[in-house]
Amino acid sequence: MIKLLYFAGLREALGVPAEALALPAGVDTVGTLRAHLAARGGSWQVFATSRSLRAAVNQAMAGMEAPVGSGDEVAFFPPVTGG
Amino acid sequence: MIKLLYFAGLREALGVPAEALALPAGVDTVGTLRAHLAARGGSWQVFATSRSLRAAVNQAMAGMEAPVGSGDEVAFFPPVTGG
Amino acid sequence: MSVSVQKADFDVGAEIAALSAGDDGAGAVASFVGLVRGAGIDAMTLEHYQGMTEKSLAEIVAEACHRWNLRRVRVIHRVGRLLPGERIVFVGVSSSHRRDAFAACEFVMDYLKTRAPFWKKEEGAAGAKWVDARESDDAAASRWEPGGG
Amino acid sequence: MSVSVQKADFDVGAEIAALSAGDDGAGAVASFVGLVRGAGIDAMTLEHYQGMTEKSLAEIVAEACHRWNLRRVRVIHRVGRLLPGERIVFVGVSSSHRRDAFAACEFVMDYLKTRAPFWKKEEGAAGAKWVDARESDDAAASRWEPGGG
Repeated sequence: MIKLLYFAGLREALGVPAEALALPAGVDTVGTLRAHLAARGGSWQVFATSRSLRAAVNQAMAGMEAPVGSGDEVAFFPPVTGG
Repeated sequence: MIKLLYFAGLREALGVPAEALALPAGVDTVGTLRAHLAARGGSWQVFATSRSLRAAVNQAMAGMEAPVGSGDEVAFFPPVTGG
Repeated sequence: MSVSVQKADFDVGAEIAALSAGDDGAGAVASFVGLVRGAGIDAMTLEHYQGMTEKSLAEIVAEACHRWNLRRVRVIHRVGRLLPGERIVFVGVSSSHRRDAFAACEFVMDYLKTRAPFWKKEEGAAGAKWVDARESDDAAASRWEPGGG
Repeated sequence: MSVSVQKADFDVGAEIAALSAGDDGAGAVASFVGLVRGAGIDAMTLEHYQGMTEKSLAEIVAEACHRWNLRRVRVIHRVGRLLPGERIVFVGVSSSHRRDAFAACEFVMDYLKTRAPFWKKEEGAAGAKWVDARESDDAAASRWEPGGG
């Protein structure tokens, strides 16, 4: 299981702030996780189409190749705009 | 007549904060005024020897060639160290 | 080296005083306050990623302490709903000399703007809208990278 | 665009608040506080050239307003005898965006250090001594000249 978090405009578009997910076979990186989520269709296709979406694994910014494994906390969000 | 002002270490070295001076013939720039003051001898020789001494004419920084005339306020001082 | 993420406002004068209190080696305190601008908006709501936000701010501060000779650093970032004119963020840095304090303060703001997980949503006459990230913020942050700027 | 030369201390929080009060276009306030450092000194006395000091500070502020897009600028410089830890100088700048505020604030400090007629005398165990001008201050100021830095 991993913990998934969505923030800001992405959270609103998906209509869900968080979920627990059993990692399917073959999903072991941020990139493969994105493809898995995009395959849900509808508003989830943003995971395939957005070029600006950012990811963090265990609260550290992570690229597409970053490994994802059981127990991890994975977050997706738009570019940050604080300050 | 001009008004002469001295500040900080220069004021202490000369022992005088200010004076009124009737401009002698030939004294018409900061440079010639410095030479005139240096000619007083003693601690006034600093006007000939110091390379760091700064001058202001009518409260604006002024170089050696800046004109000095009757009614002007001329100040000499070390490099500034505020802030 | 203290970081806070909070709903409450903060006391700028007290924060700046605390950066040099009891430290007579602190000759310079540079600080920054970011405010909600009123241009066409009625309010702004700041969302954040609790946990990661504090962690990323602490990392930014640690990086600043690594790059410059600093004495104390303080970062406060508010979350929740704020009105025009309200304070959003405070960054304060004390050091022996001003150059380090200025550079570190601006560095922390530039990195915060591009690396700390906060998101702004503006409410205006036309409804609510998430603020887009600005390319100028990426450019500002990249000035501090090797070969940047 | 207000400049003060005074013996009295000042209220940093109030000065910073005043830089954006009633101005909802001010999104950024950068500020600097300079303090008396205690390294081997018991006290510091600041002498100034009354009249020229205010004039030169006003010119520096005007130059900053010419170079950057600023909303308000405040400069306060104390004179007289100050103890370690006491505030000497405040520079605060408000603008729409942080880049202008940071740059202008540092510029005003760099120019103030090399162009405003103040002189510091330190009192220590070995007596009183006028502070020498620092080459690093000239270098800092020259960064802002064409071809400088």
